[in-house]
Amino acid sequence: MISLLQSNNASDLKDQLGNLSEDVWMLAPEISVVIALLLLLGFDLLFKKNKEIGLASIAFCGLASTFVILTFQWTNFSTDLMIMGNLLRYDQLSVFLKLIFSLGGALGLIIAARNGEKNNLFQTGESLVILFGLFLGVFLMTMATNLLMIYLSIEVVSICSYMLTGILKGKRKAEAALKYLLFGAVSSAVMLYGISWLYGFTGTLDVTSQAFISGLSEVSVLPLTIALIMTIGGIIFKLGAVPFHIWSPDVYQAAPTAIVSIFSTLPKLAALTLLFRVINVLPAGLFDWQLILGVVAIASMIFGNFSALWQKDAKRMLAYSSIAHAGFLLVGLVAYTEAGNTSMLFYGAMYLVMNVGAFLLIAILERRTGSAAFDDMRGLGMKMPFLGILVVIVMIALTGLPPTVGFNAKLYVFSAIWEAYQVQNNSILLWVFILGLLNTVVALFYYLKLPYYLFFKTGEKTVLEKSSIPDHIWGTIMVLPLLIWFFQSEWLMNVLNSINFVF
Amino acid sequence: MIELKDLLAPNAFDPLIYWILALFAFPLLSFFTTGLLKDKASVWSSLLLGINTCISGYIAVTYWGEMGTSLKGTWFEIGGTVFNYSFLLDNAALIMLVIVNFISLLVHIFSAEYMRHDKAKPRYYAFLGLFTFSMLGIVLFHNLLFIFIFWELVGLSSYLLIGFWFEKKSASLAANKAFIMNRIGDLGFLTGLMILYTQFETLDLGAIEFMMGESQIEDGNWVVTYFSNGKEVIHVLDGRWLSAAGIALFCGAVGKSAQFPLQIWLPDAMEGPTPVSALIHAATMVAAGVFMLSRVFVLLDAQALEVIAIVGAITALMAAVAALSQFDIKKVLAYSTVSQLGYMVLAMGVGAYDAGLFHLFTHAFFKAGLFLSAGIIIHQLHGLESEGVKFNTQDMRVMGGLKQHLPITFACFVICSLSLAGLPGFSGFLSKEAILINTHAWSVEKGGGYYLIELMAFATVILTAFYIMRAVMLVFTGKFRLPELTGVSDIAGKLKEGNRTLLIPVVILALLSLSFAFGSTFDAETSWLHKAVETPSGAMVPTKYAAVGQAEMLESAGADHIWLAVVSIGLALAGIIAALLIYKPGAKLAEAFDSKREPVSPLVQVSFYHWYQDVLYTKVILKFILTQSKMLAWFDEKILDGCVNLLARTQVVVAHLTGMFDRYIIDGFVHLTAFTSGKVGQLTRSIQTGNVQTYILSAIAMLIMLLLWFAF
Amino acid sequence: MTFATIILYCFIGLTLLSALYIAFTKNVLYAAFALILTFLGVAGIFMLIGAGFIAISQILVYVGGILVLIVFGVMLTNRLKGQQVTTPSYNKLLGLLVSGGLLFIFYKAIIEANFGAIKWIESAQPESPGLESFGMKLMTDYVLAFEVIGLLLLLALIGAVKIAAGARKEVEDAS
Amino acid sequence: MPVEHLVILGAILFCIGLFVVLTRKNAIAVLIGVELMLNASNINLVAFSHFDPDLLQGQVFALFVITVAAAEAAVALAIVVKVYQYFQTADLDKISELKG
Repeated sequence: MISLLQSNNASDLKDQLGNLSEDVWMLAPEISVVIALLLLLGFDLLFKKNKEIGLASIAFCGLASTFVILTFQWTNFSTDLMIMGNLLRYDQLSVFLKLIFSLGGALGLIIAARNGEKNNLFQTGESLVILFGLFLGVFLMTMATNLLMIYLSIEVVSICSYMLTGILKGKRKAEAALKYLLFGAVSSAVMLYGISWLYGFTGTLDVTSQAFISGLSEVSVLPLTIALIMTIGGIIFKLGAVPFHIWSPDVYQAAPTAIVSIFSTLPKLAALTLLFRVINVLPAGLFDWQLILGVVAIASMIFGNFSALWQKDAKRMLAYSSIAHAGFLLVGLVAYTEAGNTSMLFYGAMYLVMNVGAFLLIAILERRTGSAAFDDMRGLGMKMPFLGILVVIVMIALTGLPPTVGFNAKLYVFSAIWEAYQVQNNSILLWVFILGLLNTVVALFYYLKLPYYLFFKTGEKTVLEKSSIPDHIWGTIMVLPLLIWFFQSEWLMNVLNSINFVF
Repeated sequence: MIELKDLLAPNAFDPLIYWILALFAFPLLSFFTTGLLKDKASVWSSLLLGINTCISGYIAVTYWGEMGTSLKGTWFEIGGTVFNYSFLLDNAALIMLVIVNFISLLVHIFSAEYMRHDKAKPRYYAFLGLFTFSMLGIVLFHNLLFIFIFWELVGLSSYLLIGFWFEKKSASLAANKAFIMNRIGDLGFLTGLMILYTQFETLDLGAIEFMMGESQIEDGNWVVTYFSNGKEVIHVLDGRWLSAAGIALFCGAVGKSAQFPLQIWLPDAMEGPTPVSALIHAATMVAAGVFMLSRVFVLLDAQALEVIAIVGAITALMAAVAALSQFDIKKVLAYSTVSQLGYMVLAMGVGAYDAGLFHLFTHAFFKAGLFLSAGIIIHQLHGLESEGVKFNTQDMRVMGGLKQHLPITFACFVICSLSLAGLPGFSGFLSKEAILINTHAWSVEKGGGYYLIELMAFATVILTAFYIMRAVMLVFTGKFRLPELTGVSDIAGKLKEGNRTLLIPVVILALLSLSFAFGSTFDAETSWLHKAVETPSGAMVPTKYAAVGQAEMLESAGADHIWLAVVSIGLALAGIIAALLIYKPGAKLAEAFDSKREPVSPLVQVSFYHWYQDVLYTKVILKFILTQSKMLAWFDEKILDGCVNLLARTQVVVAHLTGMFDRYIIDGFVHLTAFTSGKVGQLTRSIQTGNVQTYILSAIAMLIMLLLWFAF
Repeated sequence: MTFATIILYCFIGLTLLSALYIAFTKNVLYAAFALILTFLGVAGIFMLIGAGFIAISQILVYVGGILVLIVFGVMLTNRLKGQQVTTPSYNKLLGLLVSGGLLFIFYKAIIEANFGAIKWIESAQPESPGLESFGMKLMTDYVLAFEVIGLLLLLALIGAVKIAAGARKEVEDAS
Repeated sequence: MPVEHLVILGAILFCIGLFVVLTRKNAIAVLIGVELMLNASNINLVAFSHFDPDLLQGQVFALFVITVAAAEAAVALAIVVKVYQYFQTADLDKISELKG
């Protein structure tokens, strides 16, 4: 009863509330997102017709102000803090990720704006509102250090994703949304069950607390393994890695391209961060997570790459490729060194740029032909050489060949894992290294399929629409960095090197 | 003790970096901008290349010297590991620089006429720019990682240029073949890089050379000691890894420089435009492999060198034999190139670093000259084609007697041919002589079966002289066979000498094939070029694994110098005379030649089909690949179409079992028929993938498998 | 064994039995009604182990909300013309294998973990805290989560209405 | 009353839920299974929270789980209704156009 009395103590409560309201400033980016969300909602209710421009401007302004706030936070960053009653952790890692998320989100919206589909995202406010809910979710995912917050933020992202998949017209969209939802619900139930055991072992939900670590150290292997694997499983669902990857091809194929470009990047990176945070607090030697994640990484690379080989639809192919990329992202994590963390983050940031760029170009091509099937893209490159070359560059970047930044990214993660292997001498690292490299070769075949269809096959299909100047400009804006950063990856590397990963 | 960081530390600022950047910038500019120009593409990119040639000339003159100038800088740093870039401008690199730019310039000029009527001219020039850019990267960079990157880029641009006329099926097939063969070699290269990185923690060649000098072979182990970030590291690998590294790096050269057994792509690469063949597949790109070997020369130990020498000799002989019986003039030259590359590699293998590089330089000129002369012939013959008259412009069976029509081309072709054959007074003699002497010295030192290598080298001399003279005779002497073949008699009158744009580059190259261009007539040792490239001192190679010191070898064989020269000249003359006699107008073989379609005699067939290597590859390897892909397809079908399918299959089996169980035990025999049919229908539906519950099932099943694996 | 414990076991039994009924009935509506019993059983358990507020929320939200939704769902997606709303099942053996296997593993792990002997559980003095402190927790420590969940409910509401409302018209447009 | 009994109850409920999810064809029946699985976790959370009276973390968590479940169910049923409009069925084995 003493403790109860204490928390009822008026001055204590005042202190606590004071702390909370101070912490609110750290949440300024999230608040900015929520304000944008509410403005969108209000605007949507107030006006009946021709809402596109208003909605678009609110959305872009919201993201821009978020970006500005985050830049401010980044430049004025002083120290890592636990905020909102230890629910979240405010550190450079999260600020950096949110920065690139707001950029990625804006790029996704640009794709939506360029896509010009009939049931455009901007025509109704609802889908934009939900999209901003997803942004809020991924923002929280980057900061969550409390099991409750981890669960909640994943659920926010998931539920928004289900809705976004199914909200627009279409039979396939409805089907994909249902599958996504059922699969996701089971995954989150699995994760929740694991979390409930972790709580039972430790008596706390705060993964950074001492009680959590000491509590885990006392549990025997089998229950601990079950609880951790189930918990990690839920995160892996958002990461889209084996074994919780099966939903992604269906969803990617059906969902609107702009949405997919966001699905395939932001939640993945956020989930990776969560995984990173959870793993970093696990006491050494307690649980061989390197082996598990190594196996998951290898399996994802193999499943993703080999299945992608046989796809006939560009979006579905990119879905499988994103499974493979989830594996590559895990490679940096598995290395478990400073260099591994940095390279993982670099890979993540570059993956975001490459993938959003790829989806933009696919969206542009899709608008020309009316579908994303390879067969319909035959010979398009000859008709639109500039866009065709951009596609080639993006595909080369996704494969990981020079002179694109995709090469640097792969180089970093693989040299990180190789170095880690030499230090730690853990054989799973070697396997990840070897199989990862082999997979890169496999990737070459399917990534070059699209350029092959564009340039070396002749098609009779008439182009629905001429390519326009804005398409070229946006395409160039997305693709040029891939080439520039190959030579100048140093500056991003410097930014990343300045991030303090100590946990 | 050495600190790795110090070795990689950037050196003080040197204005040279601006020149180097300019060297890269102009071809790249050409690559990006020619696409915008339509008809002016040739002038514009030739201009850019001209500027580049001037710059390279200026750099070569300014920085010519003993030691070479190096430039280092940091590319990026990741978790304490430094990735740096570095350039090295020693004499070899400077000469290569000038050669690449100069020949590229000549080819640009030549192509202005040759490609005049091609619609895709801007694309062509853009690719040439890309190629020059990437080739310069290989030449200038002194870090294996960068060399590898540009190596791949060179491969890419070569692929693009071979497949330039991709509408032709044969061209795109040839491009693919070149690409695949090169990739196989690159796999080896990459392995080599990994071994080196493991041992040295860097791929900077300067640092590697230095540390190689400090490394030891102890009890068969390869030990390297140095400081990395202030901590002492001792890397110990089995000594065989050193050989493995050398051989792996050599694999890269095998791919790019078309050595046995990957050489089959080069003859096919002749599907590209002829000027491209002159630039890429004779003078520069294929030489990149040899140049790379010279860069990593200090890493090659005795075993690796032996492999290199043997492969080189085999390549030289095989290709020379194949060149004997070709009908296609470009094929003859292609096989000849492979053969000469074999010589260069052989030279590297026997430790004659200087001779190898020297031959690379001389070969660049006379082979480019040969290709461009052939280009003139093809181009002029192409001009004769019209609606009704179609023929293969590269086939020597339609030529003959062209001496009267194309006198200047004839002269140039003959000069370059004699240089190739290795007669005194021509540049080829100097370098080939140097290689032969070194090979002889090496064979004497090793003794036994190694004389076979020397024998192959000498046999190649006579074959070379023979096949090139055969080509000269068939193309230029006798009577013009085309009018007869096509039935159009006045066609001969239309054949004219090429115009100035075509002739100037060829004449320049022919003049540079004379030995006075290299400051010596008889002895390679006295040539200024030969003196400029010095073998890296043998002390850097760990002593036990070192190649036999080249100096000692040469001393022991010095006495043989004169008679070796006599023998090789004699052999070359013998080859030439034989060809003259056999193919002189009116001789039996020459008469029989134009009617011949396919070789009949089995021996000639071996030559014509290049030892059946292609057939072998198609039969064996392609079959293997096909099975492989079938296996992959099987893998995909059986395993990857999900655990889903697998689960579904298990389900079938299990359900059959339950079905049987139900049938025989529970349900008895009563509802037998109705039950089974219902069950089967249910089963067939449950096999369908795309069902979300099967997804969940397989995910959970995998999760359980993970659990079981980790917990028990 | 006290009276409360006996009641607790009764509730456990109720929960289990109704859950098993759900697993084996073919009728979706019956399953939905059995679900009410399960929820009630779980709510009873909550009540008896000192989580009164959660028990009430369970009844309000699950029975009052989710279940009504489910029943509506059943009604909307089946043409009810006198016949029973049944759902065939498949994968039975494999499902049984997987879930049974999982249960076995769980059982082993629970025995091995010996939850009763875990330090923090052993040293704790179980007691039932007041509703007041629960509310205080929600508005202080968990205020962020509270706000987020509020927003999530709003979004779900908007999304659900949008998705379901346009569905019929959309299909008519498409066909 | 040992805490293990409640944990075992949770485990059984979870597995029953999983069984329902895997075997029922009807999408709504599958949702019922998911609700069972969520309830299993809730039992664990509340049971452990019994020993955590000061912090109440388990109870708070359980409350949030209930709320999330409600949101999820609402979205799920909306999607099921939409799917039903298109496919005229709620049987999951017939809703499998996307595959491969």
